[in-house]
Amino acid sequence: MGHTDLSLDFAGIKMKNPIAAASGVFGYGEEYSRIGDIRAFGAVSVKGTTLKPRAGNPPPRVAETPAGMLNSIGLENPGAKVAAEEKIPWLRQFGVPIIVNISADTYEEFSELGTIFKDVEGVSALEVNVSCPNVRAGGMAFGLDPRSCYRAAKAVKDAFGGTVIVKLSPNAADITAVARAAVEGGADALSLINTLLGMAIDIRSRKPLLGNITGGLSGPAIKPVALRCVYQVAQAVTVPIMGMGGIRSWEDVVEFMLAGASAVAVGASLLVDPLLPERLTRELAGYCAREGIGNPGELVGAAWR
Amino acid sequence: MGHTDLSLDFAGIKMKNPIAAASGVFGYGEEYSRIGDIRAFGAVSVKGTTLKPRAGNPPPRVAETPAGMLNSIGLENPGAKVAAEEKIPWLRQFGVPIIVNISADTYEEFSELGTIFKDVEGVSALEVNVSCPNVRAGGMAFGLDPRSCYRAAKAVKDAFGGTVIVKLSPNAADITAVARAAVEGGADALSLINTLLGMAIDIRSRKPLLGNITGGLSGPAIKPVALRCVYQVAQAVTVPIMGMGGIRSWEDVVEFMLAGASAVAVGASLLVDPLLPERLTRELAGYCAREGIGNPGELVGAAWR
Amino acid sequence: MSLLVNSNTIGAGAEEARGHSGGGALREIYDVNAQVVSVAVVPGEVYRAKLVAPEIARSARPLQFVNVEVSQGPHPFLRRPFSLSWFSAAEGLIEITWAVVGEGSKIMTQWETGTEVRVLGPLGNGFSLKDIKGEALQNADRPRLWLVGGGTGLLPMYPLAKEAASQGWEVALFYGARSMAQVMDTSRFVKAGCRVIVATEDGTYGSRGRVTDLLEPVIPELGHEDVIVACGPVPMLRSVKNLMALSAAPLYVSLESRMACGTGLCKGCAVRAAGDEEKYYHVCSDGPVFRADQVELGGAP
Amino acid sequence: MSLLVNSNTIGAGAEEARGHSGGGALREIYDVNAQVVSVAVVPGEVYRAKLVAPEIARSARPLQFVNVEVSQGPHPFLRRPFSLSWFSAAEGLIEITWAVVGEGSKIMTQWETGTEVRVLGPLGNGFSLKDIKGEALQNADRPRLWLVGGGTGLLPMYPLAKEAASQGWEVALFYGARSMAQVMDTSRFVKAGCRVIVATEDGTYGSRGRVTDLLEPVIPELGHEDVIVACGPVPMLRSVKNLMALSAAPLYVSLESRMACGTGLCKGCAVRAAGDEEKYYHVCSDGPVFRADQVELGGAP
Ligand SMILES: Cc1cc2nc3c(=O)[nH]c(=O)nc-3n(C[C@H](O)[C@H](O)[C@H](O)COP(=O)(O)OP(=O)(O)OC[C@H]3O[C@@H](n4cnc5c(N)ncnc54)[C@H](O)[C@@H]3O)c2cc1C
Ligand SMILES: Cc1cc2nc3c(=O)[nH]c(=O)nc-3n(C[C@H](O)[C@H](O)[C@H](O)COP(=O)(O)OP(=O)(O)OC[C@H]3O[C@@H](n4cnc5c(N)ncnc54)[C@H](O)[C@@H]3O)c2cc1C
Ligand SMILES: Cc1cc2nc3c(=O)[nH]c(=O)nc-3n(C[C@H](O)[C@H](O)[C@H](O)COP(=O)(O)O)c2cc1C
Ligand SMILES: Cc1cc2nc3c(=O)[nH]c(=O)nc-3n(C[C@H](O)[C@H](O)[C@H](O)COP(=O)(O)O)c2cc1C
Ligand code: FES
Ligand code: FES
Repeated sequence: MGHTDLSLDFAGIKMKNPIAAASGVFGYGEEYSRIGDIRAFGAVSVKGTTLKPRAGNPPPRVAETPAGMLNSIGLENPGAKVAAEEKIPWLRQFGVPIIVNISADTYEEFSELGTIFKDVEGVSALEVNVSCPNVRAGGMAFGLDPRSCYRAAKAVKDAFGGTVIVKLSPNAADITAVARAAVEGGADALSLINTLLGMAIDIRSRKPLLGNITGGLSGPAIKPVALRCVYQVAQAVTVPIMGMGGIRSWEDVVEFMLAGASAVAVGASLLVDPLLPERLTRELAGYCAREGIGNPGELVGAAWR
Repeated sequence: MGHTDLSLDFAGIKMKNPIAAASGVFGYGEEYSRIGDIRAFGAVSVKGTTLKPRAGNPPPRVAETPAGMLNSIGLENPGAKVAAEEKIPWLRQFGVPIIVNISADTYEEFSELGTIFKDVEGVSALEVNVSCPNVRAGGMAFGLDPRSCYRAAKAVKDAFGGTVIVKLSPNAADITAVARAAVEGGADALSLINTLLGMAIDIRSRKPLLGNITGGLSGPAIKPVALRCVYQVAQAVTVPIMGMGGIRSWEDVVEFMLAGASAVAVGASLLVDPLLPERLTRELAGYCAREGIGNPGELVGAAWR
Repeated sequence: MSLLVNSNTIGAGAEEARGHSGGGALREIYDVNAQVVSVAVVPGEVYRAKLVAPEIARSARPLQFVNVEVSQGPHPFLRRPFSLSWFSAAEGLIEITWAVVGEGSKIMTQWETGTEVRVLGPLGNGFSLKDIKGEALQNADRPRLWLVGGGTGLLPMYPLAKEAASQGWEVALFYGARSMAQVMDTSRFVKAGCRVIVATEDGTYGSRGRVTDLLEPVIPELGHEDVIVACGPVPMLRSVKNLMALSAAPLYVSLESRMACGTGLCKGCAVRAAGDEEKYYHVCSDGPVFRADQVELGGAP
Repeated sequence: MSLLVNSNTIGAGAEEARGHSGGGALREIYDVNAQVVSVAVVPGEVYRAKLVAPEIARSARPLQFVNVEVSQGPHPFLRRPFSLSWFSAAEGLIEITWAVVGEGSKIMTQWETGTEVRVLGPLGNGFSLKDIKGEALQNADRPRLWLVGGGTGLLPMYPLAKEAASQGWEVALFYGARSMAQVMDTSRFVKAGCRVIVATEDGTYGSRGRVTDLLEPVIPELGHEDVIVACGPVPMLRSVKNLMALSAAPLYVSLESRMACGTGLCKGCAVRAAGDEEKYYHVCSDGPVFRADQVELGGAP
């Protein structure tokens, strides 16, 4: 029942604990700082950032679904320049590793984003979003096809140089092929899963409920799909994995680790329960202590090892 | 508030109402006959039938997930011969259109199955399952790739001659491409969606919960994905669509119709609520009457038309 | 014109208003495990509950809201936003009042004294008289507050009415409902010293017609000493905005939208900025109260 | 040996037993909106509820079960299977008794008198003395029934014990639990005329040890006039099966498995047939009661 150490080195990112904020539910931290302690996270992935500012999709942008939610935010963000010059410097003060989630329509843009964030102090890694279902051009397309994913990963890695995480889409027919391509392209780690493409219809208006028609499904409903993806990908690559998709309890965290994730991220559940990371960290430590686990790393991949 | 007529002609299948039993939750009807009235269904799709009998996958075969369930039955069925000679003749007595769901590992097998059921009295249609995530060889693979799907559809159509429905997988990266290929191959209608590939892990044993490791996710959790698939496919093809995935209320039925389904099927929810079809039919009629809808066909595709 | 609401310029967007000066919080949001102390069905076919939430009650402002957990399981997944229909810092209590419209609001009808629910708040900019010390108003002898409420839009305006009346403002409430059954109790407004005029669409209570019919005759009277705050369905807000187009008095609207977080994290609660296709405000963090001329009231939420 | 249970040959699989003779139902299953008439916590840390379900009570047999709806929303999605711990055709009542182990069984603790729940049943083959009129037993002077129960496995055996005792069988119950806190009330077995012997693993109640320790000494006595029925965790069933390997007395086991429908529709509740890698039975429709030599008790469910 010895002391449990929750810390880990995730592809060079020093995380105090394995619980990260998923991209898109944490902004750049300003709003969160009014609710909870940013220092509770092992790392934070900021909102999907594009070269130019984006206003986002027309409303409504969110809808509740059975045990989950749809979102079609459409990458509303202030653009890479503001992120690099204002947002990241502010967020740095908390001393929590910052992962900048980036999104682009072309390989050239990915490369430019890599260059922009190369010299920004406090950026621990770039997370290449090849899986956003909510933007028309590009976005998810990169994540469905191994070749495109390879090129996107390579474009960012070549320009950025530092730790690159590629974020995979569950909408790919064979996620392991895309995962391998990402690693060949230079990914130092993988994060998965992004949302599943879904929609909701309003029977009163007889029209799609979301302004953007389709949106990304997340929350507990998708956990079985996410676990399966992590389980498959973890066996297909040797780089570490950040697992996500429906996590809302310490049991979920343990399941993702058993499937092969070294770290996990909370997405939609953070919107519902903003103090979740503190609770998860405490409860994970409690579980490890009860089970005599010195570091949760011992659990990683145990379901197939 | 005139009289509502729920009947429809679904690719030549005369359905009294648009509510079918999805394949795999109705067996060949014997068990159901002890619980409810088979005549309540507009049509029934029998258990996925293969050339040779199949014992199915090792247990556990089912697991509950947030707002849904996983199954890895593994196509347990008595084989085409017993189905054709014993099961279908028995089921015929109820006068409900019978759709025989077939599964195979090769195009030749698909063709053979088409030939076997060609001369079986009372078979209204074959449903080509190119999307089963629970069998190792073949199964889902046909449904992920347009070319394979085309060939599977063609093999069955050529051999069978009658109404062929191709059942699509949501695990395809681009379901509309697969849908178009199925229609080119000869599909007279499409049914969608089959289950999403998922898994569950037992944190006590630290191993996958299902005997088969992965399983198919169904139930309310997947409804947003299913609606999106129907909405996309309905706009890509002109053949009628049988929509399914998480349906458990009349509102769900209406949503699927608005998305573009002419008929719907109840899967997992039938396991939980075996008398559901009677209720859905009654409530759908009530809704139509309230809204002054003469036949629910008026709703089909209204979300995008 | 610089009528400030809270520390944010109303509708000015998060970026301008927040700055990046070292993480100092502009306001605090608490996630409280609140105990229900009373719950009742009140006139207008709505439920009303008081909850123990001292942290929220202490810092709440009129027209703020809370995000309420309706289930501890995975479904229903999202919290539900409800306005504070009353709060008391002294008693450490907040009150919400809700119509039963779907799954979440129905689950909430099972609350009883002692039930514990997680409540996140206070949320939104809110609207307090402290914020609108514009020059015009400072010079006014007796400033007037006109409240325009439709349906449940009446609810969040009571704390504002009380504040204004107690500070010597003349306060009038124009309130519209569909029919008598939906008319909510306005006696607390009356007790606070507020003039209350009610219309129902079918004339079963008050005068027959819409709330805009009540408002129309007084519009010519409105000037710089007046402030109008409207809360209700978007079509009503649109009508009020159109009616007021030529008036000198500032019009504020309190909006609703589909929300996930309620705290600015997700950017889900977008509302289009007036006259700018490429700009959105967020109802939960930039609002719910906006200057009417800053937001597009075209589409329903 | 042809000991029939219900109209199915025990464990013979659906195909052989059902035939295809014109849709005549072998038994009927009812989906009942059942009202709770009483609910209580009883010894052994379990809940017990009686429900009004005349259709089910009328046709129920010992060791059958019901599938209980635990939520009307989409989550928890599946019904939960629980054995009938008692039923009365005359009173139109059924009883289930459950341990709180997860989400569903916890929700059920909120039931109160008057709560309505959907209950599907009776399910499974069950096990009645009528079915085991084997020759050996017919010739026996005084046939004996030995019940072996572990944990909650005690529960479904009471209706069988009562039936047997009332028909002049000698009935003994060997019952094992972890510790005193988990020991369930056995007084109803005693009242029915049953000999009850209890063991706990830690010796806090009855003798110290496992239920198989109680069984072992009597095995040499067992012969053709004896029937053994065991119900409990799989490791216990396996031990009992091993112990009984050389005995002439037939052993029946009642199994549990993860279920979805409980009615044979889904084929989800598979259990491997003994000695045949390629054959499965279904606990909900071929079972839950099987001849021990027909099923593989290798892996835990
Ligand atoms: C800032 C704000 C303040 C509000 N204050 C009040 C109040 O004081 N009293 C009151 O009765 N209602 C109020 N509402 C509306 C209230 O939030 C909805 O009626 C409630 O969320 C419906 O939940 P449900 O589960 O019953 O309905 P469902 O239809 O089952 O909900 C499904 C989803 O849609 C969302 N939703 C449904 N209707 C609305 C709506 N009108 N606005 C926003 N989201 C909606 C729900 O939050 C949920 O995510 C307010 C809304 C907002 C945004
Ligand atoms: C034929 C049969 C008869 C039973 N009779 C009784 C009884 O009389 N008293 C009693 O206390 N228990 C009985 N059980 C076990 C009971 O069904 C489970 O304890 C219950 O389903 C747990 O549900 P939960 O939501 O609390 O647990 P959770 O773990 O939250 O359930 C999650 C899922 O797993 C399933 N599950 C979990 N544990 C079991 C289990 N041990 N067996 C089968 N499925 C399980 C649930 O049904 C559900 O689908 C019986 C099981 C079967 C198959
Ligand atoms: C409101 C919202 C916004 C999101 N925005 C982004 C984003 O900008 N970039 C990205 O890579 N993923 C984004 N995601 C996906 C999440 O980071 C996460 O991958 C996904 O939601 C699955 O996890 P969950 O089920 O815990 O939410 C967003 C998710 C939500 C709910
Ligand atoms: C227990 C179970 C068994 C199934 N077996 C089959 C099958 O044999 N063939 C097939 O095409 N689909 C099968 N399916 C998929 C369903 O027919 C349906 O496409 C899917 O479950 C989605 O619908 P639902 O969410 O209503 O269950 C099965 C589903 C379940 C739950
Ligand atoms: S609801 Fe999440 S930003 Fe407003
Ligand atoms: S649980 Fe469905 S067949 Fe047994």
